[in-house]
Amino acid sequence: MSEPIHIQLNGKDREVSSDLSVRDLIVSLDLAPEMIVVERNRAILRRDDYADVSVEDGDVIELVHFVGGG
Amino acid sequence: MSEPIHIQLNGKDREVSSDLSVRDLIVSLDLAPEMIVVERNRAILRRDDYADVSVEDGDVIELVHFVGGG
Amino acid sequence: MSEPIHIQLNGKDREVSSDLSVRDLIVSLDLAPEMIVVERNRAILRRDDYADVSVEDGDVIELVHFVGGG
Amino acid sequence: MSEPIHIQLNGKDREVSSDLSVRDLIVSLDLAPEMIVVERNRAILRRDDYADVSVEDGDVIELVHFVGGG
Amino acid sequence: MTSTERADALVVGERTFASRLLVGTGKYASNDVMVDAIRASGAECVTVSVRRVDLDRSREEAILHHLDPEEFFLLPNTAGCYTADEAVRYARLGRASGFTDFVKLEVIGDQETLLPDPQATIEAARVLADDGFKVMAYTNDDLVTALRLEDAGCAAVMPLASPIGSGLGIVNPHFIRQIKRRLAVPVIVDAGIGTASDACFAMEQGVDGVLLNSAIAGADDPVRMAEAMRLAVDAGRASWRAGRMPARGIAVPSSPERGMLA
Amino acid sequence: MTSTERADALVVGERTFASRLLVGTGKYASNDVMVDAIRASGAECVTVSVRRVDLDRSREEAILHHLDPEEFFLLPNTAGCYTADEAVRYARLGRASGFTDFVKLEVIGDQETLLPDPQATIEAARVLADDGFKVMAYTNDDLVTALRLEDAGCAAVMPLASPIGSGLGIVNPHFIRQIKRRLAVPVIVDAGIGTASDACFAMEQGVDGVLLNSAIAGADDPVRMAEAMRLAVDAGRASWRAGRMPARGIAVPSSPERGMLA
Amino acid sequence: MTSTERADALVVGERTFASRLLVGTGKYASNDVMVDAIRASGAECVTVSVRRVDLDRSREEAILHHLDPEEFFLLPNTAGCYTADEAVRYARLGRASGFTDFVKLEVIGDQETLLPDPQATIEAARVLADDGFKVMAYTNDDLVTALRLEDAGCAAVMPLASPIGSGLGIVNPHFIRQIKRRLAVPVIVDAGIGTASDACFAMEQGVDGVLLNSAIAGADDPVRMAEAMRLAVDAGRASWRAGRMPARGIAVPSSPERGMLA
Amino acid sequence: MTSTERADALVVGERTFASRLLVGTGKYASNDVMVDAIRASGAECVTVSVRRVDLDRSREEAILHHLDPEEFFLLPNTAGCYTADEAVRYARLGRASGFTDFVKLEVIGDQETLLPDPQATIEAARVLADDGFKVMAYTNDDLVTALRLEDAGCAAVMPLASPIGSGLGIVNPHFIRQIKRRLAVPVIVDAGIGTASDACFAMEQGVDGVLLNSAIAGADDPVRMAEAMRLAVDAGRASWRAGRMPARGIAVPSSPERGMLA
Repeated sequence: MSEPIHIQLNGKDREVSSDLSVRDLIVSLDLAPEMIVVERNRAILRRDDYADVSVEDGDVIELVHFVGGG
Repeated sequence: MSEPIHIQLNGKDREVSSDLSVRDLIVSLDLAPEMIVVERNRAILRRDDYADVSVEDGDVIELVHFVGGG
Repeated sequence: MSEPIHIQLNGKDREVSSDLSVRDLIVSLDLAPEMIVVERNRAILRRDDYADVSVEDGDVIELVHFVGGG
Repeated sequence: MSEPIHIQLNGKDREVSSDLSVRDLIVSLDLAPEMIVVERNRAILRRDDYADVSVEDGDVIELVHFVGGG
Repeated sequence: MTSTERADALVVGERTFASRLLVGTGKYASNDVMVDAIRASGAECVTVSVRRVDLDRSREEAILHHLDPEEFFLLPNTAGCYTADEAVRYARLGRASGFTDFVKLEVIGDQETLLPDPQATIEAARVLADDGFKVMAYTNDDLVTALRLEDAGCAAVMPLASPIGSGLGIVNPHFIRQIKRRLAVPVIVDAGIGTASDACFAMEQGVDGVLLNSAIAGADDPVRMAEAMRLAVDAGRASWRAGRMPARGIAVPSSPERGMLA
Repeated sequence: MTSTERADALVVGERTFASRLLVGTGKYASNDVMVDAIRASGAECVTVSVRRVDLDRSREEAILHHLDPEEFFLLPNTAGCYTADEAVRYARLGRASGFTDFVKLEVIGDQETLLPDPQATIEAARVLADDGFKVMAYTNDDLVTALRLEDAGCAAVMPLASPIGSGLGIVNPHFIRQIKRRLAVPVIVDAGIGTASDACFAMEQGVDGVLLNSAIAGADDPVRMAEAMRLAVDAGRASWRAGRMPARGIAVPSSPERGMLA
Repeated sequence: MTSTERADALVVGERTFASRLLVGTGKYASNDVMVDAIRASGAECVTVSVRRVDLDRSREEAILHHLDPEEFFLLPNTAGCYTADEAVRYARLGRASGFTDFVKLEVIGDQETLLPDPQATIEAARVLADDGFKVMAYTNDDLVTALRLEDAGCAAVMPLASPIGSGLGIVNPHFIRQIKRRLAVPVIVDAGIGTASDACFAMEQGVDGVLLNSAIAGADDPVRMAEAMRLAVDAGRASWRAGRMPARGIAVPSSPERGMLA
Repeated sequence: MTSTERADALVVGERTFASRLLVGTGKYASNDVMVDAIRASGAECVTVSVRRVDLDRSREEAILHHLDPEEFFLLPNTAGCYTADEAVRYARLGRASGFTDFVKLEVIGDQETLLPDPQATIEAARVLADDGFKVMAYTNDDLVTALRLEDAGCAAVMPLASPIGSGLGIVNPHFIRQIKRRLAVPVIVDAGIGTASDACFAMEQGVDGVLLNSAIAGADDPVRMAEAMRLAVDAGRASWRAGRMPARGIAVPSSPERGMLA
């Protein structure tokens, strides 16, 4: 089994397993990938790439979505 | 044939024949009795009475109706 | 000594001695006659008459003056 | 006598004699130097220098002053 | 009307009206435009004036040739009257037409401004109410006069927004609100409305209805303005019932302040 | 939309919108009320904010659980951003959602009043327009800033009526009219509308649309207020198109002066 | 007064007043503040109320202990009266004080709003004018009532700016201007002034004077506000006499457009 | 100035001014009227424009032939400039006159409305402040722009009441109050004042001064209007310092309710 890695996720440090794709990360959080936009190290990912991009140690990841606003 | 009589009709002197009912007067003016209210010598006539009330010499008659207004 | 009489003074029953002029009444209340207007039984008294008009039993007397107002 | 030179004065071409100081120019126009500010070739002159600076051929000179304004 | 609409309908003198907008019939460029505009306005109650038949050219004038009293509720007014007696006379002539015992009472006190005469209006209202009329009284925006008109037996009290035909809208909303708050009978803003937002704003003061004429007849496109007025009165009524947010001198964000990115 | 309505529809950045009323989705007591209110408003264009997923309680927040992007046009905003860079970042995140390349650009210049930063808004607008965005820019009521935003390539310019959430309505109609008169792109009044008559009045200034949020969400009955706003915007638009009567300091009778009895 | 000032002085009932500002004497925190404020206001005409001597604590109340009738013109009012008869009674008591045959007539028609009763005021005015009083009648802002008061023989007509003690200023300047334009007797705005700009604005409508009380007595610093009111009334009068520039929706430069550098 | 007046005097850039009223010198019918009006206004600070000498008819134009710089503080403006560079150039020419290092900075952004260019004004302000000028910056009524101007080093920030020469008065008092509340440097309302009550009202918002030109020069009688403005600014200042009574929708009697007769 792989070593855990450390990422910053939505502003908080978090330990995750090292073999996750971004898609895996989203699903593991019980979120729907088609409703989430991902910024990884200040670059926005295309949704089609979620499954192909792996989460790396030290990544700063922002998962954002639409909320109510005026 | 009867003598003409003089009435004041809607503010103007007018000569009419002496044997007219109010209804006759209205019809003679090419007006529809059901759309006209009649004031005779400052008293309002009931519409049902138009045929029975005769126009008398010296009558002051006002024929009024509804026009546009705010 | 005279009997006391009863008057209504500024809305309250009051017992006063029977030999008072209106002027006496005012002065007895520690008021300045030249600053007071007197209404006695709904008639306004002239100020020159205060000394000559005597207070009678049953009189309804209003002593009024100027107060602050807008 | 000196050759005339050509300057642009307050937006208009003008021929003046070649030996004028800025002060001379102002006075020749019947203006009071202490009420005039001079911009010569986009540089503002100090009033004390008006007598010392000579008007050169090709100079672009603006004589400005205060007028009414809000 | 749907049942919801009926539940919030305007009721004056026990009669229910299909719309809170009431309109006049004066000053239209043509009778066709008038009819189209009134239909577009959705108004049921339509004011008319009582006038001598013009014996030379009566056909065009007679409003009954153009407005079907089955389709519209014709409300005779006493416009043009300057004394209580005169207004009573006109009111009775209007009633004798046989359509209604409602009257829009109007007693003018000043020819230049067309402002109503408070005292004469109160007098006429008392006479007419005692005579069985349902009096809808045009008045200024004075609360005390409005209270006296209610006491006199009026079925509705109709304060002005601003002078007749001025189009200035509600100049004194304080006074209009006071009148609405203090009277039990319906309060209808009558005269001075100039545009749709004026009508909407009037309804937002809580009044029961709006009566207007010039704002439609004097618009460049009366039929479209009539539709605007219908919408505006409905908007203002719904807005008043909905209970507006408080106005405040400060800003309050409408998007969440938390959840910002680092 | 009927064909008449379509002919007068709001078009921004070549997209036609079903309503001239645009609404926000913030500050509702519940998602159910929000959805009911938005439906009652008739708005097609609905603003949303871009925020971090709250990893503890995300379900309730995600607006896509409540608003179907097939039914509504979701317009991401950059609310909460204080610099041009930050706003550009949020705009790109919003676009990456895959729904639209429109953005409601908002760069705040002062935390207390939530007034926009003119310079930073112009900068961000230029960057975003160059990047292919259809920028709808929230701005103050200054004509010069509005002209600069148009020059920067904005698809719509959205001046405030008054500060966000204040409910004061249009404080300076002169400035709003100037902006509308001078710009070629659509002008939408955004922020400060408090009640239906404010929205109606805004449309009567000739602007192309109204965007509001607190006025509905903060009403006692949001669904009814949403309906009021729908009617008020339609009323104001129709009124502006109809061409109002002139307002004047004098009275003009609406009933005929001739034909009075002797 | 200088001769210029005298030439533009307020004249009511043939008496010339040193100032166009008239002030009340009610609601002051202390008599000393009242006297200082009235002196600072520059007012000569000062209203007082007629009340029963309070036999327990009369000394402090009696205004004549504080205001010298040689220095000020004391104008008795009929405040607190609700019928014409009552007001006539109070007016006569006020006259019996021996200072003046002027009276500020006030007949209230509604306890909550303190709005005047138009009909009762007209009746009382007629009785008092016939009895030789110089009647200065407090009234609402209705032109027709104002005309009737003039007809009844009033020496001055005093329409309200807004309700007594409200401080809302002139809510309906149209009505105030109409009254001034149509009456021959002096028109003095009475009640509702809240601050100095209200008084200045009132005078700019062309009226002959301003009567106020709460705006001074209710200010944090009454003496300074009194001075402000004195200045504001003078400013408004001078402004009206000077003839203001037209207001216009367009900009006009105040600095020359020619003479710019290349 | 008395010592009291001095204690409340306007101070800009460490210089004390004898009056809170500042006036322009444009658009007068004659120089004599200008001088008389300025004297009547009591203003010490008087704005002037920098223009090319008109070599044909300079005598009449030169303001220094009419205004003694010992009597008045001449404040050069940059009116007519449309870019930051141009304004900097004019400011330096003005300073080179030798009277002052103060400048009224004005960078216009739109020829039709004469509204200022916020961005260019901020840029020019920074350059000039860094160069030692005491910059008094004309700006719109936007708080964020005002804050940036303060940051840029302005000695005073001068928001408009309404467009130059419009005479509309303060259209948005909310914005003016926000600016005054948030800035540390003096805030002077500049442009748009039309009449004395406008100036009085401006001062009541708490601002430090008022600058105007057309309202005096465009009045029928400029000298009298100048006096009105002097009084109005003093009135407004005193009123603001005195602390006005609260405005309220209800009536409050100013005469005692007790002590009525039976």
